[in-house]
Order: sequence, then structure tokens, then C-alpha cells
Amino acid sequence: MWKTVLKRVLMMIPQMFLLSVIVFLLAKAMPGDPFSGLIAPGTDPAQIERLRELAGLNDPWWQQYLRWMGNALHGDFGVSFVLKQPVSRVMGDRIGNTLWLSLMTTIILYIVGIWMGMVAARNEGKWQDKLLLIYNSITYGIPAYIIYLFAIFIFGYTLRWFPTGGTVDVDASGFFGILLSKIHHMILPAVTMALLGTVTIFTYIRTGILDEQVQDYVRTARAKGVSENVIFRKHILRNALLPIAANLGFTITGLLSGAIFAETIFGYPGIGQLFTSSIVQRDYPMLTTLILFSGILALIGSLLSDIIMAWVDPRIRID
Amino acid sequence: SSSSSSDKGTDKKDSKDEKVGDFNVSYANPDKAIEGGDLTYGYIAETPFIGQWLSPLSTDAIDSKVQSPAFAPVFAIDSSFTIQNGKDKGGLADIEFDKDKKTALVTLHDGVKWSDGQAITARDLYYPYEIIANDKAKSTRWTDSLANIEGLEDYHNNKTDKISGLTFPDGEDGKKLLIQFKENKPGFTQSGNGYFLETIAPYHYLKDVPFEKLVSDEKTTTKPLVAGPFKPVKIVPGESIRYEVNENYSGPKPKLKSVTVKTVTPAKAVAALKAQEFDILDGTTNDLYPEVKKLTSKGYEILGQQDLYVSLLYYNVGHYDKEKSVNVSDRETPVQDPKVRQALSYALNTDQINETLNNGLNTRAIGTIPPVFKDYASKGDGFPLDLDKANKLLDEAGWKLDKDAKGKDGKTNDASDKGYRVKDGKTLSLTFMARSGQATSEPIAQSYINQWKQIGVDVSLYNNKLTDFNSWGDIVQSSGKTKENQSWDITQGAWSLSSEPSQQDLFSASAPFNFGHFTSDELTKDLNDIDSEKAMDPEYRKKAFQKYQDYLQETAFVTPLSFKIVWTPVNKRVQNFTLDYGENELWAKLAVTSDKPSDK
Amino acid sequence: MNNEKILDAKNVGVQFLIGDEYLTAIEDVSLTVHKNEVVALVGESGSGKSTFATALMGLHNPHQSKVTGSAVADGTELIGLSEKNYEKIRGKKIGMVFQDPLASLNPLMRINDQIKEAMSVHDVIPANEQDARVIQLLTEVGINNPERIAKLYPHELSGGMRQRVVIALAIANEPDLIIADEPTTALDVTIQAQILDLIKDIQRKKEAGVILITHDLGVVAETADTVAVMYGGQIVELAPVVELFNNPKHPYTRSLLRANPSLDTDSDELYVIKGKIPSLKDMDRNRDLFIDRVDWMDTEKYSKTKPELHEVAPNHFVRGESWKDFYFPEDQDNSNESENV
Amino acid sequence: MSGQVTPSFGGALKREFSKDKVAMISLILLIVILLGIFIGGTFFVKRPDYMIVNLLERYKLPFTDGHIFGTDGSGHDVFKMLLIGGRNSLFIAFAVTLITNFIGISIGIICGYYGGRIDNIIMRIVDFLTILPQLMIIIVLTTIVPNYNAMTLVLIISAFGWIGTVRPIRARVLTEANRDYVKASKTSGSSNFAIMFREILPNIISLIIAGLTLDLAGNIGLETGLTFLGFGLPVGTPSLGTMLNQATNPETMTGKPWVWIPSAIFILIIVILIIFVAQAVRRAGDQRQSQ
Amino acid sequence: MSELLRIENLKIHYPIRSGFFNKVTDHVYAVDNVNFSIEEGQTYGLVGESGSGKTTIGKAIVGLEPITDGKIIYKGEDVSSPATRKKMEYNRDVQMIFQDSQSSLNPRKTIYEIISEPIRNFDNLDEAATKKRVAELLDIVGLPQRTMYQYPFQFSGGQRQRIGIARAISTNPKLIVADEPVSALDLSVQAQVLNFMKKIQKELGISFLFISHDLGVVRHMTENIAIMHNGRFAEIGPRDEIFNNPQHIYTKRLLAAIPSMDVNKREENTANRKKVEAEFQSSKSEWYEPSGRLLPNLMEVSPSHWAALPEANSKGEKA
Ligand SMILES: Nc1ncnc2c1ncn2[C@@H]1O[C@H](COP(=O)(O)OP(=O)(O)OP(=O)(O)O)[C@@H](O)[C@H]1O
Ligand SMILES: Nc1ncnc2c1ncn2[C@@H]1O[C@H](COP(=O)(O)OP(=O)(O)OP(=O)(O)O)[C@@H](O)[C@H]1O
Ligand SMILES: [Mg+2]
Ligand SMILES: [Mg+2]
Repeated sequence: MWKTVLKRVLMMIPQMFLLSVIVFLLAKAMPGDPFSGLIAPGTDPAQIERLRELAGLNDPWWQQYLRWMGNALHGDFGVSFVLKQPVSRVMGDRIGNTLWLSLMTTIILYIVGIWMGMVAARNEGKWQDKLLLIYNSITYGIPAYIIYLFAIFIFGYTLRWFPTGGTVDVDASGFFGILLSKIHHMILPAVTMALLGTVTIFTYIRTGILDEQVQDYVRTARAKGVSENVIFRKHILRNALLPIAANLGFTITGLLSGAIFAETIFGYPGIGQLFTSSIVQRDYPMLTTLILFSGILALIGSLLSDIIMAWVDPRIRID
Repeated sequence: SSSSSSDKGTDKKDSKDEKVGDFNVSYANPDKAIEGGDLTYGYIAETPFIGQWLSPLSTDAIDSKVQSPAFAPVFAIDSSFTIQNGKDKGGLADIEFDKDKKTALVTLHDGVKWSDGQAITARDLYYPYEIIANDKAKSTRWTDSLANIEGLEDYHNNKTDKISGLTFPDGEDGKKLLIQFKENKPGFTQSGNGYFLETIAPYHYLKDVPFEKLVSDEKTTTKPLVAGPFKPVKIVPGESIRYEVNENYSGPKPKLKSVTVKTVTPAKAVAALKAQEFDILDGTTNDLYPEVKKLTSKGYEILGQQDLYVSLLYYNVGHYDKEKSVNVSDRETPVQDPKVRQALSYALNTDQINETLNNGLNTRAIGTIPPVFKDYASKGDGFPLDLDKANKLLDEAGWKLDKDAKGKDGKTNDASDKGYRVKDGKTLSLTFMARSGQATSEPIAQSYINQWKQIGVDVSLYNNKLTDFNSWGDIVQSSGKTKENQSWDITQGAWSLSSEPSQQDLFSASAPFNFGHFTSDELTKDLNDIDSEKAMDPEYRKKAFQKYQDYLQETAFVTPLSFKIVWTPVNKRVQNFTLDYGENELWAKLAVTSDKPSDK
Repeated sequence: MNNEKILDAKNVGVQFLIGDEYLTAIEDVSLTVHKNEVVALVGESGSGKSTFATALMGLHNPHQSKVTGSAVADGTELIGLSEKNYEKIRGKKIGMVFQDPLASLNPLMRINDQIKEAMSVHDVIPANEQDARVIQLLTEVGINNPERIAKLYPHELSGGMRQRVVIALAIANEPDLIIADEPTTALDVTIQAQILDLIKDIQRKKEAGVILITHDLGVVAETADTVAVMYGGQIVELAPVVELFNNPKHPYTRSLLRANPSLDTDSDELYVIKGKIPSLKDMDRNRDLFIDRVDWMDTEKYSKTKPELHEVAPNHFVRGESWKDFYFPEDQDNSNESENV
Repeated sequence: MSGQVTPSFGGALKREFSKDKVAMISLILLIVILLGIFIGGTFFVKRPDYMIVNLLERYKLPFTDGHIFGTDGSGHDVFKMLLIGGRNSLFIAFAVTLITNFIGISIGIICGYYGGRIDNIIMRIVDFLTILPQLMIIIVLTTIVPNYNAMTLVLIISAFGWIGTVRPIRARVLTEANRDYVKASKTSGSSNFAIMFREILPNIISLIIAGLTLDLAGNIGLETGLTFLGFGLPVGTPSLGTMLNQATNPETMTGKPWVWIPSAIFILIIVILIIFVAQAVRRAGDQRQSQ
Repeated sequence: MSELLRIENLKIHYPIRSGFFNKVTDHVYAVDNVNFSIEEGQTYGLVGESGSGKTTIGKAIVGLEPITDGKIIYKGEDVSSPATRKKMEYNRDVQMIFQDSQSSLNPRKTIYEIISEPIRNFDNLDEAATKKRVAELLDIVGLPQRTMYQYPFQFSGGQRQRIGIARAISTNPKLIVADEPVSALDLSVQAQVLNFMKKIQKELGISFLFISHDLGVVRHMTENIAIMHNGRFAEIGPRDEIFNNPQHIYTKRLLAAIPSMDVNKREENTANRKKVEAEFQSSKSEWYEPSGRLLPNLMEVSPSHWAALPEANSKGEKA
């Protein structure tokens, strides 16, 4: 098992390499560079040109790439052109936020999605089922950010249940104070994101349950005298959960891209928001690292999916 | 002979009652201030703040706003940005110029200290020059203006490691820094002139940090030393800062106990204000105004002030030659003709746009110098909407209306049944590189195109779309005759101006930011005159500005579009708040008159 | 054979809700199973064998079916028993073995957990003895190395082993009655033989009653004590095994025996039963259902009265009267017409 | 259950729709709306209607001066904008859905049918493409494409959109390809192409329909996200995204809801209608199979 | 009678892949070194337990399975390459009937489309002629012509199997491989289909390779029988020889396992079966290689009767 994981990790290296080249070239293909936004009478284009030269932006792309890659291999992802901070530090600040938010969203998403799928499957064809199907299709069809805005207005400002931006209150103190404040800040974006993202899990669970409950082993369990509730929990649900378990890795990486919108609107400084601003400001070091990072996350996500799958489904054992 | 900075600064009494447009500049709160109190200051921003506290390295406008409670100006200024000497004025130092020796002597006031209790020294005045000029620190703030200080350019080019023009008359730990200039400049007495720096940096605290690490060191990012009335006690990166009183501040004792500064995105700003989340909300945009105005009965007062801002239309008449660092007006284009440019200018409905899209917060610019510079500001009427005049100008220029003329899109004029204008068989077709970025960007661009069509000019958008800021920056700044920079005829620009009104940086023959590349001997002469030694006489300078202004009106080498009013909602419990540029000790003076924000 | 009745089913009927009407799937099925007796239920697909078994297990969805009649096991009336009480019967009093051993096992649970689950729901075997009991059971069903096998997952076992596990599940609580619904159809002949031997062994050892559902006449001939032949949701013939094979009465039974390409007969052409069982909707049980498929005989004759089971010889029951007149035309006139639909 | 009904897809469809009144009404409404949008958008909205800014007409309330839905911040009639924007967005949604599904289904079928090495290679490529930062690539492409319009947007988005379709199709085809009718076709001398697209394709139609409808529903709001990030359609192409995006301005969201609510409701209605119709279509598709 | 098809040293090995790199770690020897030939107009039975490689041989003969090694010679040409088969229009002559009638008929196609598929591909008939031919074929298999435009699900299992037969005989093939054509059918229907196949085989002079694990059926249908186990032949010979004079222990075991219809001798049968089983277990090592596969060489018992006897293999080793 561990050997396989290691092998998979090794396999990731060429992929990451290819990804990094693509990402780098893309960043270069975008019009302008981080310095072209510095247009103010107080700045001197000659000085900007000088800095551009110093930053090596006038070198051929592959030289820039090799330099960047070489540094990256040493854990040095460069300094953000815009934020003037080492990329690794900015990421360090932001990743934590995003990961916590994603984690919370995932948990809520799974609870709600599974619950919806169960309700729909148990009431197949009835109004509950139809309603949930419509709900899930609509949340899939309607751009989420409009709803995010509404959520902020209603729960943030009108009802004032939740803070409307940031990750933590400046006044929060003490371990629990800060923790509570962080959670308080996360609830609104997490719940909204989760409620709008249930469609995949809902569909998996619903069809999963419908498929599993007619399986022969369920009949066997009944014949053993196992009660319906136990059958549902221990047999049907567990088996119906398999595909979602396999999907967990992807869900997390999917959330990261969803975070681009949510974080921007909720004013939650995570890497999603960083991504948007880095694009707008052509902050290459930031952007390339971010994308590389999300690429790695995606790869880890798929590896994780496989491991989870192998772990929960004895029929698939990676070895 | 030495002359101290002008003392004629505007009277405080006057500025208190001053009005800009319909707004008061200051808010007079008649109630009695309470002891201490917490104040929340919001700043509207799309992005989190960066958090660079070392001002030679900081370029972020958000940073300077969210750090303002911890900031004390090196030199006090009056409402017209003229430097004011005297400890009572609120600065950390005085500056004396010696015209004959071409020097300036900066003298720190007694007892000025960093927030760690260490005295601010001459070395701390010198240190920012090193940082800005040293390549390793990668500051973007180096400009040619600084080369006017003896030896600084050599230092910048790594020829020396001492700046010969900066000396310490009473030693590094003393209070004085002597600056040796190559030339005297009329702008010396204006703050923001760029010929010398107006910042300090805590050398004793940072001396062990190498230049290349300065930008990212925690001593400049999360654990800074400050000299202002408040010091940061807790920083949530990018989001908020909590300030408490800086006991080592040398000015008047701050009235508030603490200040919290937070950023808020534009989409949420109004709602936050409705929820009384902020006492002061800065960084407002015009589109928020109608909603915020409704809050004047819900606890807020809106103050306003002229902004250091002007927006323009550029006409592309040439290119920038990078080798020679000079603009060349050599492009073959209808907009070479001043009549065409004037006609295009008179066709604009700027007043209407400002009234509607900008909610009356922008005013049509009658020149390029905004009204804050009371003495130098443009006079006259600029280019008000006058379609008849525009049509006449085009007729004179030889462009005749033709009903059947086809535009670039192969279609006839759908906005005016008179058709497009034609000369020598060619339609007057122009490309407009309009910038994206604001909610109003698109209607404004379309509105302009619409107006131009009314006078028979076929204008289409560059690449059929609005151009984002970075792409725009790339195109307008490219030098030489590249295909890209030759493919547009008209573009928009907007400047946040320095508090020194010189126009050299914007329009001189050598200015890289002269995006239209318009040059003429007359313009060069006018611009030089404004910054000549003679112009150290304010009266002379006033006339020089007027002459430049007349030339602009005649040639329309650019079309001034708008000036702007900055407006700030302030909760009615706040005392002593003002937008007066001459207030140097705002944060120390701020107080509140109740525990909770008012909602009436 | 012992005469103690383990199951006494009388007039069991099942109706399914199809569309918006209830259609009768089985009707008037009466069957007695004694201790130590193997009763085989044969008949072609759709004749209602599984429906009957499922009815005994109370596994029909109450919202979509109606079960009538009476079935008494161990003094308890099964029909109409509440779900709660049924849970105490299933797996404890009656064990069931299904056809497809892979599908019958939960793919995500280890063998021992699945067997233990069967024990835990009824507290017959104390928790601390269950592990030992699992090993004992696996040994009983002839699995070598039970300690290892117990820790495996179903997909890691061969078909024969899986079927043994399923049997182990069914007998975990030593039920009085074992219902095996086509337990060997998915298996090879060699393994089939082993499994059948196993079922017989266990049945003998535990003195349980067995209902063996199959459509393989060979299996019946080798295993059963009593045979019930089902057709169209009814038992058409019921007799001790020797009697049935040596002296079949009902036309369907006789046709079936003839259609079998057995090793012993050497005819070139097999006997063909024309047509197929009518769909539930078209089934008219007031007439002889099978005789419609015998076109050389006058069907109207047997449609007048509802066919009932008659005892034609001791313990030999046959439904209706048509058997009395039934003959195979080949035997009569040796005509060799091939039969098509 | 076998019946006497004709099993043609058309017949099954008819039956499903006549049985399911909601689906029937949805279908009629959908057709009416689509026709209305396409005819209205093409013939009744002229270029000046959405190109020319009329500042005096800004933010007119609904039902004033002949604007039933009022006007927006540029003085455009919201109803006309809805017609033309709806047409453009629906065009984009349909085009993207068709292109991505065409590519995705083709590749999915090829992978699932051939299996083995071909499958392995293509799937590794697909794996890699899934980790590519699609949003960024789309954004980069929209900034560097010289003539950016609805068609280029469709192509750019389609360039990646197909990836998600491949997997489910492939999985189904893998099982389908193992069924004996495929072997029978092979021994009947049919070419691989014929087997893939004439034999297997009709058998995965319900899966395809399910995917198509979900995609269509998702793609209607597709360009809104890009608009939000500032990379939406160019000026000359009004869309539901640009209309909806006005809601990001708090003043408009709360103070001038008529500007954006019609587009939001429009999307909502279309999505719901598509779902109701799709369910019936899918049932019809499923019905022809088996038993 | 002349030889129609000959199989020489046929080997079909499936790689077992494992690990992430899908490396081939082992092989399934599905068919291992099998020789036999099929004569014109004769029927052959292939019997063996599940997984013994019967289907694999069948599929290899019709060209559905690429072969690992060996030759399949038809009309003097090795038809193991798809190109040769295509050139010869091999499948016009060699057809297959599948076990699962449900899955072998495309549920989305009409009977006409299904039966006409080989005709369209091999015979250049126009629409009308094709229709005529399909009608003829339906007639042959005893289905009314009106069924032409119906779909597979509207038929019973037996009828469906006959449709499959109609398709297989549509191009007048010389050889039909029938892979367990009746094992999914009820006894009553099975008789129908078997009779029918026999009739066609006689009338059209087609050779049959009849694959089944039901010895009763095989005995009824075929003249020659091959007994297979784990990819190799245990015994091959005329039907009566195999049944009356089995040589191989595995054949004996198989025969003993068949439940007898003779109720009067059931104790006897069971005893016999247990005896054979015990004998099999005890002498297994003589008859099988240590790997569990049969001994590779067949020994001539009579000119048409061969069996993998231990003596043959000990001799073989010496030779
Ligand atoms: N849950 C159900 N709903 C509706 N009809 C059913 C249901 N279960 C069985 N039937 C019908 O009842 C009849 C008897 O079916 P049953 O499964 O008992 O037959 P069987 O003898 O077990 O057949 P097989 O040999 O195929 O298993 C059939 O016509 C079948 O279609
Ligand atoms: N595509 C394949 N890949 C790997 N192994 C295979 C494949 N197809 C068949 N096998 C293996 O080859 C062996 C022979 O299979 P085959 O299907 O020929 O057996 P069979 O005798 O037809 O069995 P059955 O009676 O179950 O149909 C089996 O062990 C099977 O698992
Ligand atoms: Mg059954
Ligand atoms: Mg097989």
C-alpha cells in the first residue's frame, strides 16, 4: 500500500513538471506584467524598466522558467510582485484560511447532501423527491455568487447573525476566543457554499440508495432478521456511500475552485481570493505557485480518492 | 539668504466651514466628547491590504489608509499642501531651504520618538533615501526627480555606498540632515514634490535586515515601529488592524482609547454602514453615494473634499522613442488635426454623465489642474457639450457628412441619420481603447461612442471590447511604433495627482506617461516655464499655468474629462473629523461623543 | 422421517399490486414440512416458487402485495405477523439460502461479520461465543482453514465457497426450517453435487426441515423426500419423490419429465411444451391452466370446474381432472411433427 | 412487462408527455419561451437598442414610458435586453452543451469501447487535463483572443468543458461493450465505428440525456461567472450574465431590483422547465430498454 | 467428410495486471495448448466447469478474442489475424450464438435490424431482397413475419434465442459456435430450442461447436465431446466413448456429479459420486501438474478418442 502511494507520488512529478511549464507559459501569455500596472506620476518608468530587468522579466521565457523552477525546488517560490512578500508566506497565511473553510464546507456539504439524497430516495417519486431534485438542479443552474450576495445581506446585515467579511475578529483573544471567532466567520460562507453545491452528492446518494436497496444482499440481511433501520444504516447506506467516498478527493479540489467566487464575495482572504487578485494584477510568482499548488492538490485529491476507495471497498485494493 | 517655508497657510476657522460642492469638509459635532472610546474606521477595497509598514517600500494606497492612525507626517502641510514649519503644526521636523547654497536643512523636533521609545534621529531621515535608491530593496519609488540630490544617482547606480549630497551636521544620531541639491526647484515648498523624501524609517530597528529582505521582514510587515498617535497591537493580515494609543507619540495626547481599522469590499460597504459597523468609511466610490445618502438620517454625516484627481482623453498622435526618451508626434491620423480633437471634445456629454452615472460627484474638468490647487487651478469653461460647435469644427476641417458612408463595421450610422463624415473618400473612423474596471465603464464608453456618432464620427472599440487595466498599461506604455500602440486613436486615462501641480511628468516631450505622444515647442516652453526658477514666485507660476491652460484649450492635445470629489460618511458621534488636507494631527484629535455609534 | 410438523402452510395466496390492480401470483398453496424432511418445489420460471418462499419469510413489501392464508411455524402464525415479531422469526426459526451467492453477500463486510450479524440480531448465541461459533459453522459447511476464510471478503472466495458461507449464514441460529431458493443454479455440477450433499448432511444432523426450490429435476430426484410441482401459481402435483418420478400424473409433470434431455433417454427429438405460462393478468384459475398448452386435447372440458387438488394415491395429490385423459400424441400415433409456437 | 405499445422512441415520448401533465406544460412553455426569445431577440431588438446609451432614460421603473420591465443603468429597455441577452446566453448554453457533449461522448465511447491501451492513454491525458487550471486558461484565452465574441467564448469554454463528460460515458460504455450484442455485431461484420455509434450509442441515450440536461441547465449561467470576474462577453453582446452581474452592485441589488431580477427569474424558469421536460424524456428513453 | 477448421496449439493467456503501473504480474492460462479439428457437418460438444476456457475457445474461433499463440486454420489459411478474416469474409462462414439471448440482442434495434446486420455487411442485397431474406429466416426459425418490426424485449427467452439463431444462420455459415445457448432457458423452452438447432444443423449441414456444462444437453446434441478443465483438454472423443468409457479421472468425476433422474438408485448414485470424488482427490497429483493444470499431452485411447493420461505424459517426457 505505502509503496503504491509512493509510486503514485513519484508519478506526480512529471505531471507537475508539465503542469508547471503550461502554467508558466500561460502566465507569460497574459498581456502586461506585474509592473505594467504601476502607472502613476510618482513612479518612474525608467525605474520600472530597471526593476523589470532585475526581475529577469526581459529574459527568454525558458530562462525565466528554469530560474523559477530551480528556486521552487528549493522551496523558494519567489516574492510576490504585488504583495512584496515571499509567496510562501502569503500562501501560508491564506492556505490555512481556505483549508479550514473547505473542510467546514465539505462537512456541511456531505451532511446536507447525504441527508437530501436519503430523503429523496426514501420518498422516490413523491413530492419530497421532486422538490429536492428541483432544488439541486436550480442551485446548479443559478450562478452561486448572486446567492452569496443575498446570504450576506440577509444573514450578515439584516439579521446580523454572522460577520460579513474576514476570517477572525481583531478583538478575539485566547485560544477558544479565536477559534470561536474563526468558526463564526466561516459559518456563513461555508453553509452557503455547501447548500449550493449539493447536486453531485445528492445524485450519488439518491441513485446509490435506490440501486443498493434492491440488491440481493439486502434481502439476505432481511432474511437474517436484521431490522429495517439497521439494514438501511449498515448495509444500504454504507454501500451507497462508496461512490461519494471515491469522490471526496475531487470534492475538495472542486471546492477550491468554487472558493474563488465565494472568498471574493465573502471577503474571506484565502487562496481563492488571492487567485482572482493575482490574475488581475499579473502577479506571476503568486499565480504560478497558486496554480501549481492547486494542481498538486488535485493530484493529491485523486490519490486520496483512490486510497479512500481502496480503504472502504475491499474489492479494490491498490497494492 | 534663506527663506523659510511660506507661513500663509489657510486659517483653520475657514476650513472648518469650507464647503466642496454640497459637502462640508469638516464635521462639527457640538456634543461633549467622552473619555477614551473605540472608533472603527473602514476602508473600501476589493483586495486585502498588503501590510507593508516601511513607507519607502510601500506603494499600496490601501496600506497608507489603514496605517494612517499610526502615521505622523514628517513635514506638516496646509490645505494647499505647502509645507509648514513649527512643532505646533503637527510635523516631526522642519525644513529650511537655502537658495544660494541650493540646500535644504531638515531638523527633527525635540522629543520625537519611535513607538519603542527610541528617539528619531537624522539617520532615520537618511535611511529612506538608501532604501529607495538601492536596487536590492527593489523599491518602485525611485524617480529622476531624486537625481537632483547630489550623489544620489551615483548611489543608485552602485557607484558609491555613501550619498554625498546627504550629510549629518550634528552626526548620525543628531537631529539634522542637510540635503545638497543640484538645482533649485519652484516646487520645493510643496509637499509631494518628489525632490526630497518626506518619510522616516527606524534605522536602529532595521539595520540588521539586509536590503533585499526588508520588504518581507516581519519588522516591516507585522511588527513595525511607528511614530504616529496610535500603534498597531494586533494585525489580522489583509483584513484588520487594532490600534492602541502610542505613549511615545510626541504630539497631543490621543483622545481615543483605541482604533480598529477594517477593509470592506464595495459590494458590502453600504450594508455594513447601515449596520453601524463603521464610524468612518473611506475609499467610497460614486455608485455607493445614493444609498449612503439615505443614511444621513440614520446617524451619518457625509463630508466631501476635492480629490487630487483628473481624468482625460488621450489622442494618439505618435509614439515614444525609448532610446532617445522622447515622444514623437508622427502618426498619420485624423486626430492630428486640432479641430478634430476639439470637435471630439465638444461632442462629449461629460456633464450629463457626471450628473447621472457619477451621481454628481464628479465635475467636468475644465483643465488638467484640479481645484484643490486654488491658485493654479484651471479657469475658463473647458469643453462643454456643444454639438453645433463640434459639427462646425469638423466641417471646417474638411470632413463632410455623407448619409451613405459606411463605418468600419460596414454599416451606416445608426445613431444619426446624417451619416458619417468623409474626407477624400475615407470615413472618419476612429478606434477607442476604453478601459474596463468600473460598473460605469461600459455605459460611459458607449455613451461617448454614441455622442461621437451624433457628429458623424465612426468610433469603434479597440478589439470590440473594453480593455483591462494591465493590457491597457501594456499597450499605452509600449515604446516605438508597435502595431498595438498604433492601432488606437483615443483612450482614457485618469491620474491620482501628486500634491505638486507640475505638469512635466504628464505631458512633457520626454514624459513616458504622455500617452498621446503630443509634443510641440510651445507646449515644451509652457511646461518648462511652470517649473522654472522664476516660477518660485507664485504670481509668476500662476501666469505660467494659465498660459499652459490656454494652450490646452486651443489645441485639445488631451481632453480633460472630470475632477472628482472624495466623500466620506462619518458617524455623528465622531468629533473633530475633517477632510481638510491641512489637518496634520487628525487621529490624535479624533474623539467620540458616545459609546455606541449614533443611528439618528 | 419424523412426523412433527415444522411448517403447516394452508391456502397461502399472494397478490401483487401491478399498475393499479392486485394480481394473484400464487393461490391456494398448501404445504406441510415435517422435521427432517426435504420438500422440493419445482416448476418453470414464474410459477411462483420464490413468491411462496418469500411469503413464508414475510419479505413481501406490504405496500405492494397482499398475503393471505395461513402458515404456522413453531406454533406461530406467520401470515400477518408484525414486522417486529417477524424479525425474531427470520434467521432464527427459518433460515434462507439464495440463488446467487455473490450477490447475497454484502461486498463490504467480512465473512465473519456477516455471520455474526445473523447471530447478534437474535440473542441465541452469547457475544463472546460468536467468534468460535463462526469457525465452527464454517467448518460444518466444509470450509477448510475457517480462521483465514472468516477474515476475507466475499469477492475473495470462489463461487462454491460463497454458497457455503450463505448456507452457514442460514443455519447460524439452527433454524427449524431452511428454505433454499435455487441454491445451486449458479454453480457447476461438481460443486452443485457437493452443496446438495452438504444441505442434506446438515438437514440430517440438525433434523431440520428443508424447502428446496429448483427447476432441475435431477436435483429433485437426488435430494428430495417430497416433491411439489408448481404451475401458474398453484401446486399441481404433490407426492413423495419416488412416487412422483415413477408415477407422475399431472400433464405438466409428465411433460416436464419428458422435455428433459436426460442421459438415459436417447430420443432424437425432445418433447416440447408449447407456449408459455400466461401472464398474471391473463391467468384464469377457474380453469385448468396447463391444458391450454396441450392443443391436441379438448381444453374446454377442463374449464368448467375450478381444478382442485385430489389425493389420487396415498400422499399423492394432483390438481384437476385433466391428468386422467392426458396422453402424448407420439406415444399414440408416432407422428413426428416438430413443434413450433 | 411487455405490452402492445409501439416501442419507438417517439411513441414513448408521446406517451410520457401525455401521462405527465407537468412535463407537457413545461415543454409547451419551453418551446414558447425559446421561440419568443429567438424570434424576439433576432427581429425585434435592433443593435441601437442595446448599443446606444441613453442616460436620460436610466433606471426607469417598470411600466413607465412603455418599458414593461423598466430600464437599466444605460437606459436600455430591460425587456429587450432580456430578449437579446436570453438569446445570446441560450445560444452559448446550447452551443457549449452540444460541442462539449459531442466531444466528450465520442471520446468516452472510444475509450470504453476499445479499452486497453487506447483507453489508458486517453484517460491519462484526460486525467492530466482535469488538473489543469481551467478557469485560468479560459481567462487567459479571453484576454489574448483578438476578436472576442460569443462564438469565441463558446469555443474557449468548450475546449475544456468536454472533460467532465468523458468519465461517466466511458464507464457505461465499458459495461455496454461487454454485452453480447456487441460481440454479435462484431461477428456480423460491422465496423467498429458502426458498432460504437450505431449499436452502443442508442443504448446509452438515457445517460446522455441526463448529462445533456444537467449540462444545459449549468451552462445557462455559464458566462455569468466570467462576467463576475471581469472577463465576460464584450459590449456588443448583452447576456443574462451581464444583466445578472448588475446585482453585484449593492445599490442595484437592493434599490433597482428590476434591472437584474428578470434575468435571474428567467434562468430559474428555464432551468426548471428543462428539468421537467428532461425527466419525461429520460423516462421515455429508459422505457424502451429491457423486459 | 472433410475437415473444416483446425486448431493447432491454441494458447490464450490473459495478463493479470496489478499495481499502479499496470504491470503484468501473471497470466491466466485461459486456453493452454489446445488441439482439435472440426469436420464439416459434424457437431462437437465442449464441456467443462465454469472458467475452464470454453467460451474463450469459442470466441477465438469466431475471431472475438485475439490469440496468444497457435493457429486457427480455416480453408488452409491461418485466420488468427483480423486482416485475413476481413479479407476472407470469414464471419460469413463462422458465426456464433450467445448464451444470454437478452444481452446478445441490441435492445434498441428491431428484429429486422438485428437479423439483417450480417446480411447488410456481407451480402450486397438491396432493401427488398434483404427484407425477403429476413422474412425467410424468420420463417425458418418459426417466428411470424410481423415480428420483424418488434423489439427484443417483446419476445420470450426461447423466441429471443431463436432470433439469435436466425441472425447466425443468415449468411449460410459453415460453422456455428453455440456458447451455452440454452443454459438460461427453462426446461420447456430449452427443449424447443435444442430441437430446433438440431433440425437446422441437419438441414443446412452446418457444423456446430456446442459449448455447455450440462452433460445431458451435450450428449443429446453432439456426436463428439471434448472435456475441458483449467484451459486444457482432459479428454476428447466420440460421445458414446466419453460416456461409456471415460478414461480421465476428471471426466469420471464430472459424469458422477450429474444428478440422476433415477430416483430408485439415488443412494447408489450418491455413494458412487463420493467414491469417485475420493478417488479424484487422492490421485489428483498423478493427473494434474503441480500448478493445478491438466497434464499437457493427450494419449490415444482409440483413433478418435484421446485423453490426458499420466502415461502419455511420462512417455512424452522421455521422448
Ligand atoms: N415483487 C413482485 N411484483 C410483481 N410481480 C411479482 C413480484 N415478484 C414476483 N412476481 C410475479 O409473480 C410470478 C411468480 O414469480 P416467482 O419469482 O415466484 O417465480 P419463480 O417460480 O420463483 O420463478 P424463477 O424460477 O424464475 O425464479 C411471476 O409472474 C412474477 O412476475
Ligand atoms: N478478458 C479476460 N481477461 C482476463 N481473464 C479472462 C478474460 N476472459 C476470460 N478470462 C479468464 O479465462 C478463464 C476462462 O474463461 P472462459 O470464459 O473461457 O470460461 P468458460 O469455460 O466459458 O466458463 P463459464 O462456464 O463460466 O462460461 C477464466 O479463468 C476467466 O476468468
Ligand atoms: Mg425464483
Ligand atoms: Mg462461458
